[in-house]
Amino acid sequence: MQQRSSTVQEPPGDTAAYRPTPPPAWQPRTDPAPLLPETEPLRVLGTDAVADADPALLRRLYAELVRGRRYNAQATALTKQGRLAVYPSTTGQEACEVAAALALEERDWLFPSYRDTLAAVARGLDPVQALTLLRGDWHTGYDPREYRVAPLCTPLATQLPHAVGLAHAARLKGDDVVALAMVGDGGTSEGDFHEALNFAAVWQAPVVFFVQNNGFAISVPLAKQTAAPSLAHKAVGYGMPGRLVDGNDVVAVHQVLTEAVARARRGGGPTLVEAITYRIDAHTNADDATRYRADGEVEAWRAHDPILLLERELTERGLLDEDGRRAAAEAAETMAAELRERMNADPVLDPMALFSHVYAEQTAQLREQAAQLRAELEAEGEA
Amino acid sequence: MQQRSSTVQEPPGDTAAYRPTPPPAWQPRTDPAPLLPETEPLRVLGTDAVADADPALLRRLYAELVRGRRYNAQATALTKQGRLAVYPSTTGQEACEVAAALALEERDWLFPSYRDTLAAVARGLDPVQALTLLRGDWHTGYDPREYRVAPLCTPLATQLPHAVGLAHAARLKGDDVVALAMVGDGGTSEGDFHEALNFAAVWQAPVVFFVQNNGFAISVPLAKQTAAPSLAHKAVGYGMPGRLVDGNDVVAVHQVLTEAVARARRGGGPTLVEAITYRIDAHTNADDATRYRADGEVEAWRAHDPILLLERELTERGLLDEDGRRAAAEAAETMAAELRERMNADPVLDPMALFSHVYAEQTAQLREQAAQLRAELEAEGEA
Amino acid sequence: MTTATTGPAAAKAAGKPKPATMAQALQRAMRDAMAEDPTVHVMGEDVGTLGGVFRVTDGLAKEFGEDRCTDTPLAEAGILGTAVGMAMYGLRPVVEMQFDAFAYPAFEQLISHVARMRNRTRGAMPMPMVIRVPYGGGIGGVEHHSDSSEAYYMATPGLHVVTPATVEDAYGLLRAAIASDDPVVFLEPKRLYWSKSDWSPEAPAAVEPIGKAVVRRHGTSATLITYGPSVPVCLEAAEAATAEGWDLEVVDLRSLVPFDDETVAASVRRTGRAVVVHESNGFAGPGAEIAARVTERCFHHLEAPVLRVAGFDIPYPPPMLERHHLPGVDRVLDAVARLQWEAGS
Amino acid sequence: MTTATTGPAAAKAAGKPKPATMAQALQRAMRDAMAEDPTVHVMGEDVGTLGGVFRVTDGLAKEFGEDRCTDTPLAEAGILGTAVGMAMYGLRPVVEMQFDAFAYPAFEQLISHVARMRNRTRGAMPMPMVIRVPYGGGIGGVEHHSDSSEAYYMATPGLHVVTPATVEDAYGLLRAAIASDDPVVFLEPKRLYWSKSDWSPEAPAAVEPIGKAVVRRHGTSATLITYGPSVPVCLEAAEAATAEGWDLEVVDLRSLVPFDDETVAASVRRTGRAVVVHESNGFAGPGAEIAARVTERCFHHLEAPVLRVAGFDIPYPPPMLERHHLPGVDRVLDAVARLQWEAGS
Ligand SMILES: Cc1ncc(C[n+]2csc(CCOP(=O)(O)OP(=O)(O)O)c2C)c(N)n1
Ligand SMILES: Cc1ncc(C[n+]2csc(CCOP(=O)(O)OP(=O)(O)O)c2C)c(N)n1
Ligand SMILES: [Mg+2]
Ligand SMILES: [Mg+2]
Repeated sequence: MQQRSSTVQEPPGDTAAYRPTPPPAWQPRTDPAPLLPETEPLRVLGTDAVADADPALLRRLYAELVRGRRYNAQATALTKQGRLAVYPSTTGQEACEVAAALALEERDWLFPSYRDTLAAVARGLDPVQALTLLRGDWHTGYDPREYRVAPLCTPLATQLPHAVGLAHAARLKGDDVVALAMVGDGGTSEGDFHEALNFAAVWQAPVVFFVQNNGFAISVPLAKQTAAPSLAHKAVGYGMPGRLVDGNDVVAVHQVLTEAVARARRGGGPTLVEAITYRIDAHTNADDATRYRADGEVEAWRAHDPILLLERELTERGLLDEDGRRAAAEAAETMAAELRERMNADPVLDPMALFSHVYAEQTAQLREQAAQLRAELEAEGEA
Repeated sequence: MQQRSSTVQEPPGDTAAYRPTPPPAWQPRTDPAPLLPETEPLRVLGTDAVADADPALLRRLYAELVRGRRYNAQATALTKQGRLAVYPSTTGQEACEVAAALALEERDWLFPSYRDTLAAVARGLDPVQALTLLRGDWHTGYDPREYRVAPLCTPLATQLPHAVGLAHAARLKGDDVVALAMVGDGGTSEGDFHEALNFAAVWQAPVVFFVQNNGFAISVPLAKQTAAPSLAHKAVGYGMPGRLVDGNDVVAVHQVLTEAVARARRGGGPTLVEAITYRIDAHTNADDATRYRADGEVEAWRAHDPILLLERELTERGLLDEDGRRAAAEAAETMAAELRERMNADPVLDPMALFSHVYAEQTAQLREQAAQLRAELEAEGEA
Repeated sequence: MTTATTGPAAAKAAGKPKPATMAQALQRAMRDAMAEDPTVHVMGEDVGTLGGVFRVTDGLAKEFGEDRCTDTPLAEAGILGTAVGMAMYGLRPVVEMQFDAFAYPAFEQLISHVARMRNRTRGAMPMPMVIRVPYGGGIGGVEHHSDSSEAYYMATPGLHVVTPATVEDAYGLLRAAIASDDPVVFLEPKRLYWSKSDWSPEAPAAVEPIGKAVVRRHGTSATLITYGPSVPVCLEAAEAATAEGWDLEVVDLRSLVPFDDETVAASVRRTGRAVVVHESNGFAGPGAEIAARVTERCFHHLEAPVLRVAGFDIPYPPPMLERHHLPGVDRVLDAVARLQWEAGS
Repeated sequence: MTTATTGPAAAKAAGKPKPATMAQALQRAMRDAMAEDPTVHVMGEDVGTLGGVFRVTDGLAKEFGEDRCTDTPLAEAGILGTAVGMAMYGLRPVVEMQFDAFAYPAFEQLISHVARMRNRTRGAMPMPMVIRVPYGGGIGGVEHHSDSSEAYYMATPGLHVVTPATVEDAYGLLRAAIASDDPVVFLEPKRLYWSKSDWSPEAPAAVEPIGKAVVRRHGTSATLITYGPSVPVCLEAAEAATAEGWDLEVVDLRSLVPFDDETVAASVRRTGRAVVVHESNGFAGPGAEIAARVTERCFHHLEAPVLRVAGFDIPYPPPMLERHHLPGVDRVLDAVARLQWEAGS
């Protein structure tokens, strides 16, 4: 009896005719083909597709790129003057930063990584506020809800599930809000990247994951980070579309992100976008890139500079002349001068603020500690 | 001057002729096409391909399946008798468990999840040792190095990076060793799954990742776990091949795993294999599956039972007769009787062992605590 | 002239107290909070259809829909990380970690974001969130199912850490935790899930804000300072101690963060002796902080050093040995006996 | 008759001591260990070509090849998890976590596997592994770059936790950690990386096994118990205290696990007063355990409660405010002043 129960029951019907059926639960959940990214990074500049672009948008993008480049230069200069503790530059990556900001509506949310102050600035954030963290002041210099820009996120990829949760919450509430979350090529290796994309796809959350593949995670080149055909190919494993775009072609990046945002907004779910770009500067001002890469590589990428590409195209198409260039450069210079000026002041921080905002209400324990510090400061003042 | 440096240098040559070049660093790293899994789970039983299979292997697989089913029944019975604290059954999944064990050479390593005691047993581990953890005895009842079976792993997906590290270490040492790591459909959602697959692909480690998609993570069905076309599709995002197989077709599973092991062994790198199967029993004996799934679903899968499929095929091909069936059942019964018998004894655990193996050498602190317990035990003894 | 709506009669009408388990009280707390506040969302592994592996969320998905009580994918960092995003948008997520040890994958989100977001944003982005963690041993659980991980949470500024020991407190503390504008790690003593008490879900006691310890038993000889699963052990020890002539006071901390120095120090100053009792490992465990701060505050009232009775400094042992690891009545009494009775009063 | 090979002359031949930084000593320790033992493998983010963001692994990839000093993908759980597998196969991984806060994603692997594998397998699978974690503040680092996370490690049985305060110890302790058959969390005080000392890499002092504290300054009035980045602060405080007539003893713990009760208790019994000093948050921080166990052991020798000087119970503050958070000389002296001098000797 025992023996019998350990084997299986026979199905009804004729033995000889029996053939295994497909596993009942299995059916492909989605057709993978449309989820796969393009085989070559999408490019608009230099193709006929540029003609379809709105000239006003092209000029706006140009102005923002020029301003962004100038912002990067100014922020880097501020590190040398000791006005910033550290600056991770996006020189060479301005097309991605600017396109990310401009692809969003005002009600949408941007989730920047620690490198993406420029995207926040292009979205309208005051550069001084955007740089608060990097200047050594309090960690977030702005009210994230006011600008719908999440705090700059340093632990890599941890901002991605935040974007998913926020987008999901907005959708549950019936709000027409999309979240765009930025991450680097290195950040895609973190578990949080995986978990965020999976949650987003399962929940069909209105999120766009935007990977700036700038070739390096500090010193580690992409080849040591992944063996994938492209990072965009990861999308299919979550059941979302992957897109691959030339990250130095601002029009292409803007187009791909705008499409992904629109898709998310109409309930189509998340998209993973990989932009191929290059970090022209070192990882930060504190890094020495000569230790791990050759100048030749940098030079090759300079020839594919995002501003250069757009400038040429616009010039050729008669959308930009010397006056236009000058106007953009001057606007950028004004921004930079103002930034330099304003960053020259020493912010005044109240040490007693250490004990505020740890909790909604200060605990007795923190009150004790605050009293200790206050006494110390008073003693210092007397001394 | 400032202004000038904020824009980019012009490339040499004729302006009009300039067209953006592809981003210098980008080239597809691998052709994604061969990495994509089959569109239907691979099946051998019921196809002409069975004819290519070694009859001895088929008989061996049959015997192991029957034994495995009996093992599951016996272990479940032991929970009712209070001899096991808990048992996560693989009834219905025996084809996967058995094929995983048999696809490996003796020198290879198996990394089981908490559910995979059967795979360990099929690999040759004493069932009593395999069940040590589940019986409430010490966590690992065997020397992992002796059997090259890693400890049963409970925190989901955390065993996967272990398998990668071990395989990588073996390869560095020049040893011809492959690691096969098992994980459930739910486990694929964990960050560790992602990180392990990525490391494996970057290092080209000789690992096979074997996902048993049994439709559920406790009560959570696959549809709430992923939106991917299949779990095997995740492979392409790491640059490794994905394979999809009917997990109840033991010949197909064995074939796919054997191929993946061979590929890893010859330096071809990791493979992700998804087997579509079904958890016939509840999550564990402590679970009540009627709360989250209909009996009809279970019944449909019973008709696609792994033993049934093989039994029919072998019978039809004249490779199995009533004697063969009986022999397999009797062997299984002998194993079960012996297991029942041996599990009926109360293991004797030395409480003082609590303080051994925390560190290589007992610290003074642990010696103090051991002395305390010893005194208590002595007092108890006196009382 | 008003009709009396309070008092025994009304309580009876509102639902006569009958035996309820801690699990039921927890369920009820979530249910009531969800009914009152549409921003409360429950999420975690198996919390929906199944109602949680301990059935603590039983019925919530059915009553409030799957969007309010959601079975998530199996990824703890993802659960907590998306909960952070939901809180950013104004929701109050109540997250379930299935077991203590399975909360570890979420530690980066917990330490680097949940605990710090309010501080980082200078109050602009609070994290009103409850992280429910079934903890502790004594249930015969295999590896990873019996950890007492409270030391990690206590060492992380920005979190509140609370744990009930009674059915009433389970309800009250969980309501208070959900109402809190700060993240609360809510530790549920697994082995008390099925503990019962006469309790009326229809007329639960008023809910105090978290942060208050309670004297569960008044005594004069020495104070047992404890919480969660060790509270019943200490009460039992206190009863047994009367045979030895000791009249022990038992303080149930309920809240580890914030810590109720006032109640604890007042008790120890009265009794002059104290033992801290918990299941968690002793070394660098919760008792270290408790002993240190009690000593700082009550030094000159102490007749003996504050002693600690805790789990040994070992990984949680297998079920067959756990009774030797867990602090029981005898070990508590042994410690009391070592409080240098000859020295003082 | 033998030729003298030791003594000043030989030391000179072997390399005359000249100023070396702690970072250099750490590098040398790994280099020497790798040269002696082919199973030692260094791995982490940017440890190869770049030599680590603090240059502590500088040159190792060049000397030993990328297989022995490996730039991993950017995933801390993956780094530690694969290191577990490597250790299972008999290697001795030396893992670098780039910064304290970036070790958090690896906590599940650390707590559930690294710390428990030996125990789980009854000694069959030891985890000889070093996890190097640059820790602490004072370097003007932005968020997540200045955490003192030692409380988490201390609360995890199965781990050793050590931290050097001098160039010599950096070498010696790291050699001992790599030689240990148990997992060692090796905490490197970031702000001492560039601290210098006359030290000869060619003839380093003999390496003791980990677990021993050292008295850095002998004194009679009170004991400062400290470790890592706070050791120089305490030494400075002790010098300053002489002006007030206090002769302070300074104990550098070096090893937090195992804890050297003998050295610490002996000192406190001698002086009768103690202050624990560390950067980590005070509440449930390392000082809690230290104060509690010192009190347990030395109660009747104590003239005053053991006091703690620690970081405030707040998330690590921004660079512009960190000096107010970090325990400095004044705060140490204030605590010493509160040791109830009127009460006793
Ligand atoms: C979890 C975590 N680990 C490590 C670091 C340290 N770190 C800061 S930036 C960086 C490299 C990031 O590379 P990538 O994601 O490609 O972004 P990029 O810097 O190129 O913009 C590392 C390792 C971190 N910030 N967070
Ligand atoms: C990190 C972690 N989280 C949660 C759990 C609790 N748990 C045990 S089994 C299980 C479901 C696993 O599902 P799956 O991976 O599909 O494997 P199966 O049980 O179907 O074999 C869960 C959630 C765990 N063991 N580890
Ligand atoms: Mg990068
Ligand atoms: Mg499953």
